[in-house]
Amino acid sequence: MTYRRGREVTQALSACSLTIPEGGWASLIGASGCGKSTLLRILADIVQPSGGSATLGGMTPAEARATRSFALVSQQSVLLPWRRMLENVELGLEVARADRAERRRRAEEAIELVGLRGFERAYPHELSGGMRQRAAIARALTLRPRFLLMDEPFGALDELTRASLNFELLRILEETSATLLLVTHSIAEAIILSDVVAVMSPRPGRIVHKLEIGFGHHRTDAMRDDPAFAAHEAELRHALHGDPGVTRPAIREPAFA
Amino acid sequence: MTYRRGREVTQALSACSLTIPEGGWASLIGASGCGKSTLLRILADIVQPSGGSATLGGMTPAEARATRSFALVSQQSVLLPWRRMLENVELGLEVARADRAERRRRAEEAIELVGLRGFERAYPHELSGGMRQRAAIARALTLRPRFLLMDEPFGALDELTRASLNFELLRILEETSATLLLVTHSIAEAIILSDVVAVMSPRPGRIVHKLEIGFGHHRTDAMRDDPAFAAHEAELRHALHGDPGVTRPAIREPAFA
Amino acid sequence: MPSDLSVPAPALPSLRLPGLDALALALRQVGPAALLFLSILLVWEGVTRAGLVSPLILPAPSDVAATFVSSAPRLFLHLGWTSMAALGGFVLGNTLGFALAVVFVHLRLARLTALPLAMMAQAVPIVAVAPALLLWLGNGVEPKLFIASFLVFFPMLVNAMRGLASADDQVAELLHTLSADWKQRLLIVRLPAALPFVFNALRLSACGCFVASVVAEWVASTTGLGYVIVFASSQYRMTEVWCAVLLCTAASLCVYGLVCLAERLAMPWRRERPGPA
Amino acid sequence: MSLTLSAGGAMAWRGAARVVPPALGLAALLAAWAVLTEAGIIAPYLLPKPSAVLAEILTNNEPLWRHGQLTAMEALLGFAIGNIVGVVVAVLMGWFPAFKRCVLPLALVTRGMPMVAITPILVLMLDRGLVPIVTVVSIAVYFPTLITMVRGLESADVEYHELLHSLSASRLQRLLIVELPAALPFLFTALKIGASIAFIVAITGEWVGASAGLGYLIVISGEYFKLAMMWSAIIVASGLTLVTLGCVMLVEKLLGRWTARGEGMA
Amino acid sequence: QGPVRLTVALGYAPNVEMFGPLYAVRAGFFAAEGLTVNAVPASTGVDQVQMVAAGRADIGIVGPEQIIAGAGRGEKFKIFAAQYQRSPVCMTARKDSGLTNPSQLPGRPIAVKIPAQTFFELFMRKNGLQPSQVTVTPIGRTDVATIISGRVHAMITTFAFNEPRSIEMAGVPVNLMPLAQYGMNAQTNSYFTQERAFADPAKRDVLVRYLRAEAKAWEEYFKDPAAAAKWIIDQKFIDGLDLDQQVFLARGQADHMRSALTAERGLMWVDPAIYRETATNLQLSGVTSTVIDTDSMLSTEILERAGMPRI
Ligand SMILES: Nc1ncnc2c1ncn2[C@@H]1O[C@H](COP(=O)(O)OP(=O)(O)OP(=O)(O)O)[C@@H](O)[C@H]1O
Ligand SMILES: Nc1ncnc2c1ncn2[C@@H]1O[C@H](COP(=O)(O)OP(=O)(O)OP(=O)(O)O)[C@@H](O)[C@H]1O
Ligand SMILES: Cc1ncc(C[n+]2csc(CCO)c2C)c(N)n1
Ligand SMILES: [Mg+2]
Ligand SMILES: [Mg+2]
Repeated sequence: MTYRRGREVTQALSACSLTIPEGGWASLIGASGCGKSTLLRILADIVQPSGGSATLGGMTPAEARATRSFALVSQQSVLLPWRRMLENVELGLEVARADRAERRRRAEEAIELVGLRGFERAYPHELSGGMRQRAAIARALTLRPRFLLMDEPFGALDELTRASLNFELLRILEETSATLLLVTHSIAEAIILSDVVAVMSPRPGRIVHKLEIGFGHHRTDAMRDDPAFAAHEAELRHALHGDPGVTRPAIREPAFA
Repeated sequence: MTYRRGREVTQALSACSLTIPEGGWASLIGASGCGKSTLLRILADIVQPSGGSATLGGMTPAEARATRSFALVSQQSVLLPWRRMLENVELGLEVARADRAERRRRAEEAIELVGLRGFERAYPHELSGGMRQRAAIARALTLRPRFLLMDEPFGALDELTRASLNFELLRILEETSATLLLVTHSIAEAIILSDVVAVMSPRPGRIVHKLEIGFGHHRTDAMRDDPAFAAHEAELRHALHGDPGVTRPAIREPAFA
Repeated sequence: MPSDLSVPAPALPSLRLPGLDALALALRQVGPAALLFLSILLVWEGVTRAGLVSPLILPAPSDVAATFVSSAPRLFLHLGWTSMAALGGFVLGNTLGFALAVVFVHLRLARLTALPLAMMAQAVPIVAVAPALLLWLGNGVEPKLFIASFLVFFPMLVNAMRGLASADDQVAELLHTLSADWKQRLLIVRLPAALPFVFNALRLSACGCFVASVVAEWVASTTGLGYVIVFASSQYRMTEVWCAVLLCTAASLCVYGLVCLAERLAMPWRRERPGPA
Repeated sequence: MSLTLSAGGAMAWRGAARVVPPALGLAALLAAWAVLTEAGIIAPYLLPKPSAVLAEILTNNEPLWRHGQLTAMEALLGFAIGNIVGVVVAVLMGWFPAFKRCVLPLALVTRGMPMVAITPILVLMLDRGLVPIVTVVSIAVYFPTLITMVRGLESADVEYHELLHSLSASRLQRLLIVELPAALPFLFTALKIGASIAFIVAITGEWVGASAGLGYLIVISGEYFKLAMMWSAIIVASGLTLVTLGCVMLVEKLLGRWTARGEGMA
Repeated sequence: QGPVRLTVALGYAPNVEMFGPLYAVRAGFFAAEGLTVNAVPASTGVDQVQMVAAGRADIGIVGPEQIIAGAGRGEKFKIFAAQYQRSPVCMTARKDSGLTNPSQLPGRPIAVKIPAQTFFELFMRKNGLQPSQVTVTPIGRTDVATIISGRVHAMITTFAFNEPRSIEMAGVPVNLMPLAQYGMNAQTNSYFTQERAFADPAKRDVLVRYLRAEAKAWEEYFKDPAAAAKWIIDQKFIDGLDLDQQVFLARGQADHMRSALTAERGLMWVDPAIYRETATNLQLSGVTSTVIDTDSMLSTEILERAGMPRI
């Protein structure tokens, strides 16, 4: 997968291979700029890979998009500035032509879930960073998609809100048996929310390690205390970067000469 | 501090009082939407408080801004889309009318520091989320300000990059004896980067707890293993929300009826 | 020195009379302009009274006012004709310009084929072909409507095309992943994003449509302010000419004001910038 | 959900088929003109045949050239002056609200006044020739630029303003760094509108108050019922407008490439 | 003291109608009188009366209707010469409409140029008709297509040597109804200045020199009007002139410039009776509120001192 601007070419991804079984939960971790978002954008049919193939439940990304099989929470929570928060959350269902009452009901449910009650009538610029991110999550949740693609959805949230949303997400995934692909910077979060964690190397991004998390689908906060959790954490940290005590990011290939 | 839109009024902050000694490092933690960014924006002279006073080194925010005493890294890394990354990083010095060569030298230094070498000529939309955030940090660092106001500067970074930048920041703070006010969602980061951590309650934001971190200014990664670290973490977690196992954020005041 | 921050709870907002506030605001808003216009009027009156300008060229404003008072009904009748063509052209031209912009933004082939033609049409000096138009469309309001629409059309086309394509990439991607069809994208993203541009065009044509209508009447007509201008000036009845000119100006300003009002209502989400440095 | 990606891969290159549709459109227009006039559906006293106009352009192009040059000079000068004034006044309006409150109504009034009524006064004040026509064109051009630029200069996201504000940027810096780049798309819309009216206004101006230029040529040919000459002048005027418009769009495209933001839209 | 600069607002575009001033410039007749004359073309652009009133022109050449209308608005002018002895303005009718006389007008569609509206209404009244008895189509200043297309039967006003010929060249034969024959005569292309200027004897001397030079040019003209037309074409004063049309105009115009009065007193002589008729008509049509006293506006002093040729 390459990006080009004029004669300059950035190779963002090279050989990547990852298969998530239907209903499975996978996380993607990797250094900043290694191509995680690009990978999600390929699955969401936003960019076309210059080589290779991506499928969601046997469909190409384009088909999956056409059948509204996935929902994407992108890295910068995109809200339409001219719509109030509630209208922004309703957007997905509105586009899918859901019934008005149903749409409102599901949006209010999702808003309640992410803790934004009381801000329905606020415009995006009147929300704090974390509130905007939660609104974007709520919008994806209203859709009850088969595949949930989330790009650092909890990045701007405080630990508590984050933990609470983690568990809400797990509950929803179980309820709807959706498949999850999550990009996160928190190794702990990756372990808590996944069956499998894939580790990407810096550019050109490659999946260099995959770790099965054997916790089953009924997770509790207690699993943090499981010795396996710490072992997973150590393994992933190691996979991310041989030496855990590194002080510099290792992304140094000049691409824009 | 209140925001108003038409007849609707949101009280974002109520009695807050925090004093950071010159050269001191303070962190602000609190639930999403509690008013941390608002507080930083008051100090940066972007919004006027409807009551109360803010001073930076004895100056009002307006004076501090006029004398270019502070640099702000805002929550959404604001880069001008029509400028290349290098030009964006140079922006602060350009506005301060620094000499062209000096400007370039300091920008390149800061870019090196945040690990963005090789992307100088990329436009913001060609950077990943974390890279954009690092560019914004680099822009603030070129200014070598007396006061550094940072609003979740490392939110979009992976653990390694984050840790590396944490220590770079500490080094710079020591070198320039700058005063730091950092908003963060990571309790650990707050402890690592602060002399004092202030905890804000949900809206209307109040500073409900202050914790002195007695680690001095020469910090190493080893301090994570200090038993005091764990104690601090627990205390802050407790201050943030009485019960650490809470599953819902507690932000429920209807403000937009 | 400590960097100190304290923000106590805000005081209650003080009581104010909204009516008085509005009055003060209005005064502040229109005060300078009113003063400017008043001084222009005074200078104008002085210059003409002193005989520095021939009354065949510029009449005194007081004489203009007198003529206005004495022939107001007739003038307003002509204003009615002009307004009909102007406002009709305003609606028609803007609708057409906007509709074409929508088509051009969606259909590449249409854009490549028809846009150059639209530009060529726009390039034709309309006053030069006005006589032919009058012959084709008759002497009623139609040719004036046509000319007003014609001059209003292009600014809307250009603005709307730019506006419809102005939505941010990220928003476009969001709608793409939601698998929105073109109609939804149009309604949900493109239209709101285009609003500032659309209102820009409307502001331009608010003034433009009256001028266009007058030009059309000026070529050949027996009704409308354009006719008054040609006919009265052929007999050097300059006070009447100026009545017509000022009436046309006032009507444009009214429409402009309405457009601004509509704009404010249509875009409540726009926010203020921080104060000047 | 599965994903397998490999490196590399080529990109498709869009064909140069951009030229064909507009050429076809133009050809269709010309053909319609030819058919309608040759078949006598449109009488020659309304619209001469394309062959007659072509013959006129080929054999008698000296006056077209001479008057065209004058009109082009007037229109382009007025275009330049009007745009410069429009941009400068828009900037000043952004800087000084009191100035805006004074000048905006004045601008609206000048635009709301029918030019055909004002041109004679300008001619009497400034004497016949280049100056009054350039003035009229400037007045007509500056208004769209002013209104559009006022909006364009306000169009930058608040975030950018907050950034520059916190950097304690001067007004000029804010203008150069944020407002002008953000206003560029607006400026080009204004330039296109200006380009589309500059020649029309110049011609209308010449019509009312000049003794040379394409507008004058059109009137005088009309007076003697020389339709081939009149339509040649009309076509030359349209061509000049199109060339100006094309230049504006070209510059826009080039700038768009450098700033990597232009959508390449008209 | 160099040559005196003088601006003349011509009565029309620089064609053979304006042969006098144009030839006098190029032949050096003005220079010989110590004048540098700037001849400003008319037809497009600001009206001559406004130019003279604004001081943009020293001498204006225009229809007396306009001068009198200007006088009715409070300006003071002096008329010191007149090119045409008889108005060349007429109503032009399609031959196939059968219109030869105003009495046939009721019920007909007529094209009227907006500034000529009052002329038209007066023309109707003078012939015992009401303006409402015809259907009026307003047309543009140069529009002959409306009558050629057959949408109207006649148009007003037209200039005897211009529009009728254009219409016939387009294949539509016409009849002319000269206004002079229907009670609306005028000494078209009257020469006038501001009264204030005329009061100055020095300025009057300049006018004498001016007219003397122009008279010389007109003498040339009357030797061979067709040659004059050809000279105008060759000099390329403006574009779009046609030799046949100019010859046609030159011949017809020669006739309109001559009368018993010019034979007796000299070329360009003013006839107070015709001006009185014009002023009365203007009052009747409502252009002026009173009958303007034209006798006091006229002066033959310049004509007398210039020694106009008797033709
Ligand atoms: N539109 C683009 N044009 C050119 N290069 C791009 C573009 N978008 C992304 N890139 C490059 O592709 C690489 C991967 O970007 P991507 O956004 O996928 O990273 P990421 O893993 O999501 O990083 P982060 O954790 O910082 O969000 C980066 O080096 C980036 O510079
Ligand atoms: N412009 C505004 N108008 C009205 N209300 C606002 C505005 N900006 C912020 N608020 C409100 O003020 C409160 C505090 O916002 P602020 O951005 O300071 O929160 P925060 O602590 O930074 O949250 P986060 O961690 O999510 O970034 C929020 O409830 C928000 O809705
Ligand atoms: C060829 C020719 N056409 C028109 C005029 C001007 N003109 C003279 S009389 C008249 C009617 C109303 O006064 C007009 C328009 C001219 N001088 N020569
Ligand atoms: Mg990313
Ligand atoms: Mg915040």
